[in-house]
Order: sequence, then C-alpha cells, then structure tokens
Amino acid sequence: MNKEKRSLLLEDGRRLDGRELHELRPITMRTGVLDRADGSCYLTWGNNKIICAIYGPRELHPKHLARPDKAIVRVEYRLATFSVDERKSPAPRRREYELSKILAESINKILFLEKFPNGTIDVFITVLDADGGTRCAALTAASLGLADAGIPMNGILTGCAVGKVDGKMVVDLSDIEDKEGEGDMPIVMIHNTGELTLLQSDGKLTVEEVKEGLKLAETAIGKIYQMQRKALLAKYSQIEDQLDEIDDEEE
Amino acid sequence: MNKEKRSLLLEDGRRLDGRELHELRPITMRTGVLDRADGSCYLTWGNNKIICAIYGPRELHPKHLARPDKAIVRVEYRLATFSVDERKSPAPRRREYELSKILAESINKILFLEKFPNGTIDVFITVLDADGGTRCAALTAASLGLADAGIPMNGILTGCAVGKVDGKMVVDLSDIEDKEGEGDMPIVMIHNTGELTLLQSDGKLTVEEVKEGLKLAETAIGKIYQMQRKALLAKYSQIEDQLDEIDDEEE
Amino acid sequence: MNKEKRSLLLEDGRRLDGRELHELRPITMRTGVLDRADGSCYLTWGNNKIICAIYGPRELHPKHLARPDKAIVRVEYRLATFSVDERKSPAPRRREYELSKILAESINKILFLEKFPNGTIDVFITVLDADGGTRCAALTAASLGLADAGIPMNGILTGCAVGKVDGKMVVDLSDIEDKEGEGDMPIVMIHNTGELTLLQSDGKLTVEEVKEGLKLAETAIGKIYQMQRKALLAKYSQIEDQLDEIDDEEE
Amino acid sequence: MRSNEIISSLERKYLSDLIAKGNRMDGRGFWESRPIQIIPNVVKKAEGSAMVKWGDTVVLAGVKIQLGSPFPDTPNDGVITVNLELSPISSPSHESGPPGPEAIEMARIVDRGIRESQIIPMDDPKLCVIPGKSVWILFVDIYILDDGGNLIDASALAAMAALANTRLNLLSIDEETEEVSLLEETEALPRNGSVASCTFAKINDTIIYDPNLIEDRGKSARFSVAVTNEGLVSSMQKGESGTFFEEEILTMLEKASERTKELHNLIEQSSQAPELQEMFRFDF
Amino acid sequence: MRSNEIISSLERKYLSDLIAKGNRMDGRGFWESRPIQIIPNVVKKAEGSAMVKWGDTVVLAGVKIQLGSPFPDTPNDGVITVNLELSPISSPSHESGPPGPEAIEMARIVDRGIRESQIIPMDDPKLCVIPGKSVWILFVDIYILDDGGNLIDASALAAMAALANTRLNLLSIDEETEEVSLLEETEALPRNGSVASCTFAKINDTIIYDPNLIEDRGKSARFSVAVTNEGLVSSMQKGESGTFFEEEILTMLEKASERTKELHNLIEQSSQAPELQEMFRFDF
Amino acid sequence: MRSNEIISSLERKYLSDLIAKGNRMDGRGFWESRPIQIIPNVVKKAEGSAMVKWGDTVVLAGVKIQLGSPFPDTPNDGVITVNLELSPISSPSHESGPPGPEAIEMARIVDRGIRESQIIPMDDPKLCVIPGKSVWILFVDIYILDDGGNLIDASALAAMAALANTRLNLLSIDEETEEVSLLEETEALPRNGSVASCTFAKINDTIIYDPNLIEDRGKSARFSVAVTNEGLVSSMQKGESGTFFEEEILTMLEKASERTKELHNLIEQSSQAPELQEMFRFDF
Repeated sequence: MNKEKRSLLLEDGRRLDGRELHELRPITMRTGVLDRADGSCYLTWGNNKIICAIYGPRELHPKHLARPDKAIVRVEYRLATFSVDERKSPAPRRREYELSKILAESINKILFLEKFPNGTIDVFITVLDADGGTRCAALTAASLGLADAGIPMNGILTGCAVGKVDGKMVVDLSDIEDKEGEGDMPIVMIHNTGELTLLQSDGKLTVEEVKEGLKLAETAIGKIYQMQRKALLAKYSQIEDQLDEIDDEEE
Repeated sequence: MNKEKRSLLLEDGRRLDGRELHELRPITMRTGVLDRADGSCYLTWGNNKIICAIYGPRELHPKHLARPDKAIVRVEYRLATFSVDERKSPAPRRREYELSKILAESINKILFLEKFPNGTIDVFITVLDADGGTRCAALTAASLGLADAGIPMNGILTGCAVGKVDGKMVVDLSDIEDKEGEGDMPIVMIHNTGELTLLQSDGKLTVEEVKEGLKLAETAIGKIYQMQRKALLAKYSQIEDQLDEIDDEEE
Repeated sequence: MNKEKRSLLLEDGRRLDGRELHELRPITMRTGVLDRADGSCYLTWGNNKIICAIYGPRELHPKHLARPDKAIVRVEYRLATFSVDERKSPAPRRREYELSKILAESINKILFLEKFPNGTIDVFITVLDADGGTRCAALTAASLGLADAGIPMNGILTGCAVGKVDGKMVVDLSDIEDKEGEGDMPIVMIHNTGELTLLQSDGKLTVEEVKEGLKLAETAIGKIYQMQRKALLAKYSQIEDQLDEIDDEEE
Repeated sequence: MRSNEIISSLERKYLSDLIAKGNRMDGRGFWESRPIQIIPNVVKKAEGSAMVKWGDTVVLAGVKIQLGSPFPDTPNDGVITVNLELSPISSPSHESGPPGPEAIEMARIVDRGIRESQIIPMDDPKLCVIPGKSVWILFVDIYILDDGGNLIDASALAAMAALANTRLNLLSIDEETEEVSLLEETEALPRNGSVASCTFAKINDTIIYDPNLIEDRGKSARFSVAVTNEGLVSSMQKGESGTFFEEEILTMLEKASERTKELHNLIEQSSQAPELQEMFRFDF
Repeated sequence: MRSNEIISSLERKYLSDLIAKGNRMDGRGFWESRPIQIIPNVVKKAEGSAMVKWGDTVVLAGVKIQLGSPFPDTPNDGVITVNLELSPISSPSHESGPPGPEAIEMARIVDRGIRESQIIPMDDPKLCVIPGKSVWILFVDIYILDDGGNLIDASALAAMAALANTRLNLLSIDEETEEVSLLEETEALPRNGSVASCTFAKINDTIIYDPNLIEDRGKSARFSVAVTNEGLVSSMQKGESGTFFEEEILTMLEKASERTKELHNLIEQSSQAPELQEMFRFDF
Repeated sequence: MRSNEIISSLERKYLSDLIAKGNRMDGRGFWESRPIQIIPNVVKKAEGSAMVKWGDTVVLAGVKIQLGSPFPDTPNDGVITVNLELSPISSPSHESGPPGPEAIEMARIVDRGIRESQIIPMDDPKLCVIPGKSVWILFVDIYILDDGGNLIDASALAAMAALANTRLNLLSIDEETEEVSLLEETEALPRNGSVASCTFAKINDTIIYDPNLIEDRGKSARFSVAVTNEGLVSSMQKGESGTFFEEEILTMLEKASERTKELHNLIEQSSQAPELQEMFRFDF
C-alpha cells in the first residue's frame, strides 16, 4: 500500500487486467460442494478460490465456553500455505486472527443465535488461492454456506472492496492493485437494509474519497447480491443437472 | 557477573552514581494507583519502575486447580519488552518463570490462605523500567499492593540486594553493578521477625562475604520497611491530598 | 537411506562391525530398574540404550478423555537430546509423534484393556543413546516393562529391523547401515502367533527383498524372544543376587 | 471474573435510558472527550516512550530499536512492528498469556494507522544502515495498565507520542568489513507529522465519541478512524456485531476530522520534552 | 462431534455382515478402487498443484518453492518437506489447531513414499543454486477438503500430481556478489518417474483395497505401500491395533504392484496439462 | 496421580516425630549423605556424559557441543546452556510437556552454580573458533530418571561430572574462506576445578542435609548452595514458603564447605575414566 512502482492504469484508462474502473472480476459460487459438512460453498472471484464449511448449530465443547442464552459463532479464516506469493507457515498469523474475529462479528449480525442456547455455529473458511479482496469474498461465500446448512438467517452478507489506484477510486481491487495501489476499503453490507457490517481501510484517503468509495461499493454489492440469489435458487436445478451429467457419462 | 571491564568505584571510594557503599537509591511507593485492580502499588527505586496489581481472594478457575483447604497464590513477574537494554520478546523467559515461582513462595508465607478455601490470590507484577534489584523491589511493592487490597497479612515483605563490587560488599546494586560486579545477593525478609523468605546469590563470594552481606541487608531492609510503613499510613492522607489537588485544578 | 558413500561390507563379506549378515548385536535387558514407576525396563542393544517406565492401570485425567468401556494406552517415545549426532531440541519432533502413535497401536494389541474401564496405561520410553533400530528395541523393552508392572497381557512384542546393505538383505541394522544403506524394514511381531503388529519400510526394495526380509526378521525375532523370556524368568533370581551383593558389600 | 466482561442487564438499561435522554454517565456531551494527559519519555531503557492517561484509562507505550535484516521486497526500508499487551494488570477480565484476538485487533488497528499514514517514513535513508543487509527495526510495544474504556484511541496516542520522542543512535560503519558500531550520540527518529485515532460507539441508535468502560461494554458497534495532521484518513475499522449506515459513517468522519486537530496539538506539545520525565509525578 | 470418529456398533455389524457375504457397501469388489479424478495445476499462486477426487474424498496439494540453505550433510541437495492439514473443513471429527498424530503420520507416509523413491532427484544440479549456500526448498502442503476415507492414497496421489506439474524459476546469479535473482522463465522440476500408494484395510479377517469412510472407521488394521513406476517398494506402513500375517502382506504387495500401474498412468496423463486449470469445473 | 505430590498427614506426622527424636527414616544423621555413585562417559553419542545414583535418585546428564554464534556482547566467549527434564519416567507426579517452573528453577540453579563459578572458562581461546562469528556452544541436558529426593544436588553432580569428561573436536579452519571442518581428534574441555551443590531441608525447626523423597515432600523450606573446590560460594538459592534465620544460613554454609570437599574428590575420581563405560553395569 506504499510507493507506486508502476502505473496501474493503461493509457486508455482501463486497468491492468483490462477492466473498467467500476467493473467486477468474474465471480462463480456453488453451494453444497462438501459431503461431510452441514453446509458449504465454493466461490471463485478473479483468481481467488475460497472454500467454506459450516457445522452447526451443534453442542459446544468445552461446555464452560457455552452461553446459556444463545449460540456462539466461531469463525476460522485461514490462508492455505500455497495461496500467497511467499509460502505462508501453517500456523495462523495475526492477520488471520484479526480477520476471523471481524468476520465472526459480521456473521453474528445475521443469525438468530438466541434460538440455539448452549450451541455453536462453526464457520471454517480457507482461501486456497488468494488474489485480493479475500475477506469480502469470504463473507459472501459464508452466507451461502450458512443458507446451504439450513441455518435461519435474517439477512445475507455481501462484500466488495473498493480502493484508490493511480488517484482514481476503483471497484474490486485485484491482488496487484491492493499491494501497489494507494488505498483499499473492504466493505460488507446487508444489501436489503443498507447496513454496513464490515468496513476497514488502508492507505491515505480523503473524506471525499471514502464517501465515493462507499457509493461505488453499494452499487457493486447490489450486483453481487443478485449472483448470490441466483446461486441459492440454482441449487436445486444444479443438483438435477449433475444427475443428468452422471447419466450422460455412464452411457 | 563476570570480568571486570572497568572500575566500579570512584577514587573517593564512592560508587559510579555517587552513592556511599551502604547507601540506598531513592525509593518512592504509592498504593491504590489502579482503578480496576483490587489492590495496587507503583514503586520506583532508582530507575526501576514497577507496577503491581492484586486480584482476590477470588474463585479459582479452572476449578480442578483449587485446593479445598486453602487459597493458592499465583504470581506473574514480567519484564516489559522495553524495560531492558535489548528488547525482550513478549513471551516469558525462563528467568521470569523462576522468579514468579520464588516470589509466590515468599508471598505464601505472609498470607492467611486457609481463610479462603478454593480461592486464589493473584499478583501481577510488571517491571516497566529495569535497573537492578527488581525481584526485591517486586516483593516490596507486592506487600503494599496486598495491603491495599485489604487482604489479611501476618507480616510485610521487604527486600534489598547486596553484592560485591571492586572487592567491597555494597548495598542496593545498580544495573551496572549487578552486571559488571563480582557478586549479587538478593534478600527478602520479614523485618519484624528477621526471617529470610528469599535468598539467592550469583558470583563468587567467600563465606565471610555472605555473612557481611546478610548484615548489610538487614540494616538496609530496616530503612525500607520504614518507608513501607509510611506509605501505608500516608494512603488516607494521600487520597485527601489528591481530592484537594483536583479542587485546586478545577478552580 | 540414499547414496552409498562407502562400502558397508568388508572384503570377507562381513559387516563394518564384524558381524555376519544375519547376526544380531549384543542385547541386554533388565526389568524393575526404577523405584517410582509401576514397571520398568532398561535395555541395551548394540550402542542403543533405552529406558522405559510404565504407570497404570490408573485413573485417566482429564476425565473427558476416558473411555467408559476400556482403558486407553498412552505412549511417549522420546529421543534424549544427546542421544543423536546433532543435539536434538527437547521439544518432540514429528518423527517422535509418529512413532509414539504406532508403538501405542502395537501395545494396544497385547493388553486386556476392557478390564480397566476409564483407566489409562502409560508407557514412557526414552532413548538415552541411539544406534539404529530404536523403535523395535522400544517395543521389546516396553513388553518387559508391562510384564514387570504386572499388567495382564495376551502376548509379548518382539522387534527387529532388517534391511538392505550393499545389495544384501541383512539383520539388525546399525546406525550407519540405517543411514547409508539402501533400505530399512523395522518389524515387530507377536512371536507365538506370527502376527505382525508393526511393519514399516524405507528405501527401494523389490517385492522379493521384502519377502526375504520378513523371513529373516522372523528368525531373528525368535532369538530375541528367548532373551525376553530369560529376562522375565531371571527377574526373581536377579533380585536375590542383588540382595546377596548388598550383603557382600556390607560385610 | 469472567462475568465482569459482560455488562449486567441493569447497567445496560441504565445506560440506555440515560443516552435516550441525551445524557452520559459522566456528564459529557455525545461528542465530548474525557481529559487526556501525555507524559512523554518516561522509560529510561526505551529509545522512546510515553504514558497516556485518558479518562480512567492508563496506557504505556515504549519503542525499542535494533539493527536487523530488511524485508526482501523493501531492502532499503526500516521495519516497524506494533504489539499490544492487554495485561491482566489492567482489568480482572484480561487474562495472561499470548495476545488474544482482541489485543491482536487493537495492535493491528494502531499499526495500520501509523504504517499507512507514512508518518514515520520507513524509506528514510536514516533507517537504512547497509542497503539490503541492515536496517533499523522499530518495536512499538503498548501495555494497557488500567482499562477505563476506549483503549484504541489511548493506545494510538501513546504509540504516536512514544515515536515522537524516539531517538536513534548514530552509527559508525567500517566500510571494508561492514562492521557497524553504535555511537553514544543520538538523533531524532525521522517523522512527517502525526496521526491520531478517533473511536465512536453505537448504543441503541445513538453514536457517541470516546466511550468509557461501561459504554464500551454496552455498545453494539464500534468505529475507529485514524486521521493524519493533513486531514487524510489512514485507516478505518468497524468492530462488533452492530452495524452502521453510510450517513452515520460520514458523520463520524466529519467529527473525527475536527477532533483529531486537538489530538495533533497534544502530540506536538508532548514531543517538545526531550528530558526524561519523572513518571512518578504522573497522576495514575 | 467427537463421537463421529467412532463407528456405531450397528454400523459395524452391518459392515461385518456385508463383508462376510463378500459384498461392500458401494458394490465394489474387495480389490476394486473407487473412481479417481485428478485436476492438475489449479492454484495460480502455487508453483505446482493438483486436486484429487477419490470417491467422496477431496484433497488439494500445492507446492511452493523458495531458495534456502541446504542441510549441512547434503550441501548440494535440494530439500523437500511434506505437510498435511486435516482441515476441519473436511469432517466434523477434525479439529483445528496444529497437526495431531494422525495428520503427522499421514504426512510422513506420503513424505517417505516420495523421498525414498528418489522420484524427485534432490541431488539434481537444477536444485542446487550455490553449493553449500543456496538450494531450492520444496514445500508440499496437502489439504484434506472432504474426508471420504482412504486419505493416504488420495494425499499421495495429489502430492505426486502436484510435483509433476511444478515449475522452477530460472535464475541469474551474479558471480561476484553471489546475488541471485529470479527470472520470469520457468522449467519443469526434475523428475524420474512416479510413485503411488495403495492402502488396504482389514475388517474382521478380510482384506479390502481402498476403504471408504465407513470401512476406514470399521477396520482393525491398515497397510499402505508406495510403489514406484519401476515396481519397487519405496515405503510401507502398517497402522492400527490389528495385525497381519506374513502371507497377507505378500498378497497385498502383489495387488499393489498391479494396481499402481494404473495410478502411474493417471499421474502421467495429468502431467500433460501445462495450462492453469479451472478448478471450478472440478466436480466436488 | 497428582495426590502423590502431597505428603499425607500420616506421613508428615511420622516424619515430624522421627526428626523430633533426632532420627531419620533411613537411619542417617542430620548432616549425613546417602551413598553416591558416578558413572562417567556412558552415552556414546554425547561429547560428555555421566550417570549419578544418589540414594534412590538416578540422574543422567549429557553434553552436546556444536558450533554457533557468540552473544554480541561476548564475541570471543563460548556459550553454555543447561536444561533439565523432569521426565515422567522419574515419578508418577511428573507430567510430560515443556519444563514447568520446578524443572526450570532446578535447571537455573545448576546453571548458575556452574556459570558463576567460572569452572568452565567460557573465555578460553579453545572455545572461540572465529572471533565474533563462531564459538563452541555447550548444551548440558539433565534427565531425571528416578526421583528419590534431592534432585538439585544429584543434577549438579551429574552435570559437573559430564562436563569433566567432555571432549571437543579439533578443527581445521580455511583461513581464506573461514570454512571450518571437524577433525577426528579431540581434546578435553578446558576446566578449572569443580563446583558441587549442597541442599538442606527444614522440617519443623530442624535442618537436615540431603533430603530423601519423603523428607523432600515434608519440608517447609529448602536451601541450596554451590561451593567451588576453592571453597567459594558461587550460587545460593532458598526455596519453598518456609523461612530461615541468618544463623541457620551460616550453619548450612559451614556444613556445605565441609561436605563439598568429598564431592569434589568424587568428581575428580570420575574424571579419570576416559573410556566409554558400560552403563549396564550401573546398579539402577
């Protein structure tokens, strides 16, 4: 997030990967991808690849951590060792602890935890391949995983980072824009209510730029929210398609 | 505690900081300095700065560590990372574990632990700036903190190190005398009874020198004990003074 | 287990330490060597020196690990820091965790664990001096220790490694044969039934070589089993001899 | 004393009712700060330090510097690292042991505020001793001594004030052997201005600045923003399970821009005190 | 969900009865494998990677390479290290935290299979950058994503397939300063053939190949053997408290020699795909 | 078996009554030692080692040496480090895991006794290979194998005896590249005399030397002193919650001065045995 080493915008004003300033990268989402988990989601976003497994509501062990009035949410956000430029040690780093904490706080917001006293809902997220914006992608995926697990929710979390690149506010920073750009603002919202559940920033921004970023994020999040809806609706037809494919292969 | 690199005594026989051989450094003590702790003490001793917080008697968790016949004492002696010449890692070192153990053993001696079955009395000591003699200073401070917490005691711990510098037995070693001198003997006593609760030594000493050291320590500890008494008596008047000061400032 | 740096067989076909291809190193075994443990065994095998202590059956703490239907077996296999060429850190390494697991699995086989619900049988093995073949020696020693503790057993474990050295299958690899040879096959059997409880291999072997190795191991294990029987039978007479020696010394 | 962490329902109701009536427990206005005292340069063994009392909250920050290897991708830059200890000294709710998620989050918020503002120019030639081999490493360690609420702002202020009085030893370098030796003489750590943090808490639907301990426990959401002396936002962090609306964020940014001007003044005043302070005179 | 690890007595009886009748739950013959799918080259940030679906089991292996110091006793050899994460993603029985004995054992079985086979020739001059000082370090990290049984064979296959598409950066070395810089261009990791693992489970007195999850839980003994494409045994590991007789071992070695031929074919096929694969098209 | 650590009240009363009558359980006088046996040079893989049986207590100490970096403030000095494992092998009261406070305290008492006595002259040129870069590091590791009481004295004796038979490899150093290679030939570790520890226990108001296991558990206070062969005190450590009076300390110092003469003789005798001993002949 420091010195500009090279221009991050092309001569035609487009970004290094050819995107327009406010254009999202390609995103795909699939739920129910894991057999053993109660719910799951596999999401790709540019070159990000994220897998998320949900367990619960289940009894919490050890019991002295349990709350008699409600379930707790435990989130483990991890980067796979090979998902980043330099191999990461398998032991979690401070960044992973911080993100696990704030992702859990966002997820807390959308669940009816008082319905499950003494329980836990466990959300395990692993970034298999990292390409910028993983925390926004993680919550976008976790929401689908929670829905896949059949856990009652009062909203869907949808995230997108915005940021400043070569002096311009842009949508959905890539890995290189995140590292070499001038500022990064990860944002997660409940799209239907406009509530911000996650907001961070890095880099030097004016108050006006923050304001512009919030507006850009809102629009982008609207688009991603539609993809989430489609993924949830598509779930049943997907299963049918898969069965058909298997039949085809067996012929 | 090894090779003498330079003389630690001046030509007039005084020490590098101008003290006589048997002279103490300036010491200040204040109790009740922390809002959240049950008892506290802030002590300065030369350039040593030590803060001590007391909690308890309180219930011990986890319960399987509790003793049905008495309370236990837990002591955590820590050096702040920036309190020493080379930055110390935040993880405790073996020296800190050893000192925590022997400080707890001394404190055990002066408390009526059988009055608080299943309980714990927790003593947290952090050396914010280290200048030699911290373990003696720590127990001197902890005694005041325990009194401040209103925990019944059958005695007061008072400590002072003595040691050997340029062949002479001296009182209250400074950091440099501790590191470059020929021997160090930290001593903690219950002044009223003459009982030694802590005694260690480093460096090469004759039996006669140990004997001389014990005598010197006894005298020094008598002086420090008087300061402790004054600090405890002063507590109520101090509070009144503080209230007055606040009134003054508000005028 | 890689490149041959030097020949490991002498011109007369014998091994570097003068042994024939199928010859064992000298082995000694003594039970009841420790006062505090419920059972113990000290075993030397070539330059290997292994001490083993048994505790149990005893109650398992923490209780939530206990099994209501049977005792569990816990094995801790450790290398002393000075038992190997390069000083080993005191913290256990992955190899020690793996071996502890598979040694426990072998020991499980020979105990009547359902006789001791909620209990644990603890086997602590430390290699004080390592010279190749320690896992086989460890189980050979642990069996004697368990017998010494009076724990009912349905068999005795007896181990011996075989391996490939300069193209030949040999019995009981030494440290240097293990490190510079072409293959290593540690084997542990219940001699009376011919059941294999532990079998591993390293290095490149043909299926025929594995077959030959199994045969060689079976014969070697038969010999070692006789030594184990003798050690167990000798136990009572040994105790008598010791008492005699003490009498002699006191005269 | 784990129950200590959770606000009692009675406390919560009292707090809610007060706020609903436009009042705070300590009589402050919603955007008003508690009194702040900075004592710079209090730890003799540290290369820089400051104690901050912010209302009832007491925080001590120390800076140690040492020579070390640069990161491979920035071979000419110094290195800064911020650590925070939520010492059990500060509260019965805080346990000893390695920093938990709460302490890690706070350390990282303070770290980002400083790092992203480039207030300490890590690429300053003074921080590079031998390019690619030896640079100054700055360890900023923050100890919470008394937890009276709003630890983030107090910690950020203590860290900034400690950096503002940090001094580097001058060095002599043997050109041939590249052996480095420390001289007695020192110089100030390079610094371009300052950065300060403003934290807001949401209680029911009301936003207040600088929560005290009870307000901290009763809040549903938290928003912290670091602002440089040039008025730029160098880091934001929303915390807790509650949410904010966009207009609330914009209001808080505006309030923070205003408030931080005073904090920057405090920092500059405190940096004018080169002599070692008597921490004892500090009013705990 | 700790109870999940232990097979229920009902399940065990069902499994026993089936096996006694010569049947398996999924209709397979005793020596028959489940379907296997390898998708190589799926992680852009890794120097090599492969995802393996083996029945219901899903495993992802990635290889990262970096320059580092050789071991003192092999100053000219590269270094390989295998790590395995039994991620809680893969099963309610797996807890987070550092690898436990089960994950360590599996990692070491996979490691030995590769290392002892010398399939990756660690003494290849391409792995040695500056003798005694700088060599390539290969980190093979295996993530279990869905635990459907027989994790050892699936992990070994994923690791081997990931190594088979691993590429090393070419380097330029300044002869005088010995400074090394990475070039954009890459070359394939040296490799002499392949190695594959076969795991058998004993249920009552019957031996079956490739246990599924229920069979894995119901087994009394396990035997894994790694066989190279030249038919050599590079590692064996017997596990669990049950036992095998010598003739059973010999039967399993024979079956493994046969079976691994197919696995070697699968590995070679998968290594023919140099382009980055779309992992999304992978059928989880 | 945690209850094992605490002496039963019956045991305590028996012990008290005995001591009050001037007797000890094993018939010794108050200042009398149990029999001591040292077997030096028992571990082939160690550069120095010794097994000590002291009454029922059995301790094994080994010394490993390796080349490493000196501390920055003593660039020409070797480094010594003492570690002690209170192995679960030695007692049902000792748990496995990293050393706890008890083991750490004992290791540090033994360490200080050796270090402060300067018996091993760390500034001897033989310990410095390349000034400022490479020195000999001595790792003294102590394993408690059977806990029969008075572990401190037995550990100190085993460590001293192990150092007394430690041998350093001779080295050849390439002057140009500063590359160091180990030769087969060895020489004795430099050593100036010896140091020995005496530990006393207070039971009620009586002080006894060399407590056995029951006395160790029943004591209210402990005092250990390390004395060199020149009669100098190189370290003292008082332990436990009980207290001593000044005159008691002086009595113990006097007894220790006397007693350690015999221990120094034992050490010198044991150091005359250069050949590898058969530890098996050792009477456990």
